[in-house]
Amino acid sequence: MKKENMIITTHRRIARDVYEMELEGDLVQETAGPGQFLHILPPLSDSMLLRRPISICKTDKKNSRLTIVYRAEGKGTNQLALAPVESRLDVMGPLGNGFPAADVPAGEHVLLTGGGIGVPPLYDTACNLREKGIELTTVLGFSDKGAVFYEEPFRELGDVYVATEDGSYGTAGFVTDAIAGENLFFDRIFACGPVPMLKALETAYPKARGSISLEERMGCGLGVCLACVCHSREDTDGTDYRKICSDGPVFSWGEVLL
Amino acid sequence: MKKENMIITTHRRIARDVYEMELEGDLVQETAGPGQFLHILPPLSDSMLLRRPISICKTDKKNSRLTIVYRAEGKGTNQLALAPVESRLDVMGPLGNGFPAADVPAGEHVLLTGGGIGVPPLYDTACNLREKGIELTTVLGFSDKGAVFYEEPFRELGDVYVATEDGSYGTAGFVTDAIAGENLFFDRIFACGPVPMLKALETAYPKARGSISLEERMGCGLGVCLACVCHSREDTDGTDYRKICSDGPVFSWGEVLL
Amino acid sequence: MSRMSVSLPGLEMKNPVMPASGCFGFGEEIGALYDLDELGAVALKATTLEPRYGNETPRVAETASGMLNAIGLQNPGLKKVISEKLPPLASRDVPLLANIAGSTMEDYEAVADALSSTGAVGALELNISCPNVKQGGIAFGTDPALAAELTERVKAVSNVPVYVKLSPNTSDITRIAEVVEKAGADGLTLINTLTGMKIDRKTGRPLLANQAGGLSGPAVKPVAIRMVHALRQQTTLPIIGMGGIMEAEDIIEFIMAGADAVAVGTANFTNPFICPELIAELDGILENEQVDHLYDLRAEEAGVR
Amino acid sequence: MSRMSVSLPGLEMKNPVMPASGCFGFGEEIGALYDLDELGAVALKATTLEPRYGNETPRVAETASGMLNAIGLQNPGLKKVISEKLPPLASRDVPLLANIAGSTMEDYEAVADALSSTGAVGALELNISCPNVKQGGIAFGTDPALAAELTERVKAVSNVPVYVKLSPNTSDITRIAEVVEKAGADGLTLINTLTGMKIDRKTGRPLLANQAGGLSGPAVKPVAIRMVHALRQQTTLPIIGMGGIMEAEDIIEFIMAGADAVAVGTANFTNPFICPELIAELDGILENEQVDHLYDLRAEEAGVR
Ligand SMILES: Cc1cc2nc3c(=O)[nH]c(=O)nc-3n(C[C@H](O)[C@H](O)[C@H](O)COP(=O)(O)OP(=O)(O)OC[C@H]3O[C@@H](n4cnc5c(N)ncnc54)[C@H](O)[C@@H]3O)c2cc1C
Ligand SMILES: Cc1cc2nc3c(=O)[nH]c(=O)nc-3n(C[C@H](O)[C@H](O)[C@H](O)COP(=O)(O)OP(=O)(O)OC[C@H]3O[C@@H](n4cnc5c(N)ncnc54)[C@H](O)[C@@H]3O)c2cc1C
Ligand SMILES: Cc1cc2nc3c(=O)[nH]c(=O)nc-3n(C[C@H](O)[C@H](O)[C@H](O)COP(=O)(O)O)c2cc1C
Ligand SMILES: Cc1cc2nc3c(=O)[nH]c(=O)nc-3n(C[C@H](O)[C@H](O)[C@H](O)COP(=O)(O)O)c2cc1C
Ligand code: FES
Ligand code: FES
Repeated sequence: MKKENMIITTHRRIARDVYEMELEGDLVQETAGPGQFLHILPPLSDSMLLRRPISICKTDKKNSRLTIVYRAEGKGTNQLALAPVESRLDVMGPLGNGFPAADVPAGEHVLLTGGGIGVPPLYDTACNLREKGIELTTVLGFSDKGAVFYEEPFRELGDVYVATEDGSYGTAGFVTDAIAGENLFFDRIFACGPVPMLKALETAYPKARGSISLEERMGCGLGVCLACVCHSREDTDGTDYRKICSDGPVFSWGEVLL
Repeated sequence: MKKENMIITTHRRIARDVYEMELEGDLVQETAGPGQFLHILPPLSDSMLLRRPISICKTDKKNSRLTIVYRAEGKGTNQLALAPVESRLDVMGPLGNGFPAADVPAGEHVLLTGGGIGVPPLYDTACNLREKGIELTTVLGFSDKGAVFYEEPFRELGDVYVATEDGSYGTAGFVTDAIAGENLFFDRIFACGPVPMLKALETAYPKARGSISLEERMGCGLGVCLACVCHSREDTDGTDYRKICSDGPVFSWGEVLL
Repeated sequence: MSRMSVSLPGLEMKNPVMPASGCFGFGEEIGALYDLDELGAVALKATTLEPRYGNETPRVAETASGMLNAIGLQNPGLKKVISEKLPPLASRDVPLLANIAGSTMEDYEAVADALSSTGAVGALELNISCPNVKQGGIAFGTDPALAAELTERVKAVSNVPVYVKLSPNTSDITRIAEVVEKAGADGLTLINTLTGMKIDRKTGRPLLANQAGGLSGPAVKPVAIRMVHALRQQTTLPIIGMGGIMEAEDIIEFIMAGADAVAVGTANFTNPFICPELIAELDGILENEQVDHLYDLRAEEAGVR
Repeated sequence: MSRMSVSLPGLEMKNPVMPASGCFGFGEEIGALYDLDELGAVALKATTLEPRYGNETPRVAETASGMLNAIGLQNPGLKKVISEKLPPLASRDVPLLANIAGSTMEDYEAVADALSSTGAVGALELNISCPNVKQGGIAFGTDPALAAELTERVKAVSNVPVYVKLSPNTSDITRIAEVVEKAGADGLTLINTLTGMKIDRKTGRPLLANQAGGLSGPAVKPVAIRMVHALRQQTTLPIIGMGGIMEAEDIIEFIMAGADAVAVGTANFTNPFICPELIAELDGILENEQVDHLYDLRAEEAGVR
């Protein structure tokens, strides 16, 4: 883990309120697999104390660069959207434990399921799996056509299905509708997105092998403050928990209570 | 009074921690004589709520421009020092009542006395007086040589004497030492600087005609909040006061309690 | 009734926004910048029986997302307020909330009686929460028995509704609210400032001449929101919420927490045009989100009224 | 004695800076980032008799120059703290201030007795000011009689000095300080968090699962400074000051106000390396200004000790 002022090398809007930013810095060398995240201090502000957790979407160790994709939603990410190329960003990372892409045995077929702003970490995961020669299918869910991003990059790595809630693009409905409708086959599933999506997946495929990535409001991002805990599923007396920032954000299928 | 986002047209350091900034905007048309001030919101910050009062140092109505000179001292002025040329500054003004330069009868000789960061409003005053053909002498006081600024511009308008507290430049001592030492003659005196300087002047020349400009921490700058009051000298029951922002910042010699 | 209008005892407001007491004087200066009739109401600077100079300067200091003030209730006194300050305001189409303060209960009674009889003010705001005066003020606001007695006595002499302005400098604001409600208060306004201090690095001593001052601005908004929320669970009295409002979204937060109207203080110093700007911005949000009335923004159980 | 070292009951500190309770866990995670021996001391996360999960999430929210938290005293419980958390810290060269909490006085006694007997902790910090738990916590901190009794009982069982951590959610912190001093407290730490709330614009309801939370960060610094200053006028007990420290100049402000040492909380989240950075920055300032000892920065009359 490093804390450094990374340089913004590219920054552009790729969908409604969604931005892609490339950052350069030493911490890229410390990444340990897809699904880890950065903890970013909103720039151009001196009244925001909390960092924003943003997943690493793509890693390019050779050039010490990585890419993030984020939605300008609240105060902090809207500030982020204003940061000019070549300016510096106060970044901590890499943090957390990502998808166990390294553990996928050859010959398995992996289903990647991403919802909205949960899509980015799956892209790095997809790249990682393809490098190992693992087959994959991707299902992406968005609210509507204007929110869709990264369909093309994923398509270069395998089949892609898109679902939109309002039916303005791809399958009408949720990712689960697309998976069932297309009768998709998989040995393992990696998912990231809103809790209702993750819940629907764990309910639909209770015996699946795989992992989910969770979000929670964070303080430290390091496991110090206990802002980001969740209950483990086998918790008996109410005190067993996981810290999303440092035990996660990726957990085994069924490991935690959603 | 206007509140507008003025454009920074030039910005440079002119002495240790002292900066000169030229601003362009419509409010320049509303200036009504030298010694008024602007109320400037520190840029590049979202945690500072209070504006900073800064005197107008030079007015150029033809080009809708004015100049300010300020010392980067605390948080807000240090932020100001970072503002790049061509960026915009949230400015309210012109505010307050300046030096009664218009009331100086022809033939009088005016002594301008400025201490440290109290010098800037006297420059506009000097220009104004010279335009009317009034003779003037300027005495400027600074802590030391490195703090001296605007000696040359004043010299173009009349005699200039400089005093430094540590004697590293000009007369050693305070402006009062320079005035006494040089045996300066004047019909009227306009002064701006730290309260001890103003007090020393009013004590040394109790019968002088003239005006002083005062500083105080301000809230509104408009006469609303009563942050910036001072006692009037003829106050009998402790309730008579002046608001520095809207009754001042310039007051007649002896009008207020220092 | 428009989507912005709100109706409170003594205050029929076109919109929920009023400048807060002490941050607008008597409307003279800012009244020269825009038409005061655009405002929902105007809360006036505290009036005391006798003229007051207040504390020595410095009286304000900046803090992170906030400011400290120790004005000390400077005002021209009851007589001048009635003869000089109220008449220009009385002719306008905007209700007035007259803030009253004093060192003794008798002071409060005299000011309340006189101001409420002018016909110019819609309601009184009983300031029992000023942290910047030695006598009276905040003592009345932290001792439940005193707060109740004062409210009762002022209610007895007042010809208009009486709002009590509560202090956040207490371990239990619900207790004070409860007793002033029982004593007859027609509404609550909160919060006044939190007591704070800044040290002058150059001298090592408190920067404000009064040493301590009242903290206001966005820094205190969470404290204000929590108190408004807590009181909304306990009472149906109208609540005028304030503390750190800088944007229309802040107003919405107060309304959601349970306020019926809001007051804007410190923000007037950052931007003297803020009140009409907030009113327009808020109306734009309601328009955009197709909300019939401001109060419909509230979650169901939150809206007691 | 160096210009930075300070000596407090049970805490011989190389410098005046310690991370604040709850903002550093038990030092495991940040201890991996730098050498904890650089710190003046370490205040540990609150320990309760039984393990606690704390409140549901969301547990934190951002506010202007501040944050709200409602962790709810999550901790592994006394047994595990002694068996797992203390040993790695005990071997280090940095004094520990163990924060203790409970729902009943008996809880506090049991935790105080056990922790103070380990030989690992230099002093106890009696947390009577946590706003995020239903029982105990803050009730002990706002009722003078309870605060005094609890202090007395904990003092009776403790083998190390006892600091009492005070709540700012009170109309009169001097009263609580007075009674806990009489009850035998060896020092005071303040401030804990101010109760606050944020509303979730999307739902219209409180954003934190616990509804209210504790406000910390620079927003509350003026409140903290004023309380430290007020208590310094009243007592010679050592004071550990905290609330909003982000820069070395903030530490100086607390020392000038009368604190003998300081704690840094929220800033550890903004920058986990902050404590050693502040220590170096502060030492640089003393060097620059040729100050023999930190306390010499104080105005003469301010330094009681
Ligand atoms: C492990 C992890 C990875 C993430 N990866 C991405 C990503 O790749 N792209 C992306 O767009 N978003 C991602 N998010 C969500 C992102 O962190 C939030 O959208 C963002 O913090 C919102 O900040 P804001 O300034 O827009 O909102 P504000 O409302 O201003 O934020 C206020 C506070 O709430 C927190 N917060 C608000 N919403 C969320 C949320 N949904 N999750 C966590 N904290 C929140 C903020 O971090 C901040 O502390 C991720 C979240 C987590 C936990
Ligand atoms: C009418 C008037 C005209 C002025 N003209 C000039 C000028 O032309 N050039 C110049 O360099 N300075 C001038 N000053 C002083 C200038 O306002 C302060 O130096 C400046 O506000 C300090 O702000 P800061 O951000 O550096 O300090 P901070 O310590 O960050 O300021 C905190 C708060 O204190 C106020 N404050 C601090 N010092 C002063 C002070 N000396 N006077 C008034 N408020 C203060 C600030 O406005 C702010 O509200 C003038 C002051 C007044 C009242
Ligand atoms: C400079 C100043 C003067 C104030 N004077 C008064 C006053 O006279 N009476 C009063 O009840 N409140 C007074 N207040 C408190 C405000 O009315 C308001 O309760 C508080 O500032 C919180 O709102 P804000 O954060 O929007 O400023 C004053 C506040 C400030 C900043
Ligand atoms: C996330 C978080 C957890 C905290 N947990 C505790 C705690 O367990 N015990 C305690 O006494 N104080 C706790 N506090 C309060 C801090 O120790 C400190 O008193 C307060 O945050 C003010 O300091 P700051 O502004 O530097 O954060 C906690 C604060 C935060 C932000
Ligand atoms: S964010 Fe602090 S423990 Fe996870
Ligand atoms: S600064 Fe508000 S009255 Fe002068």
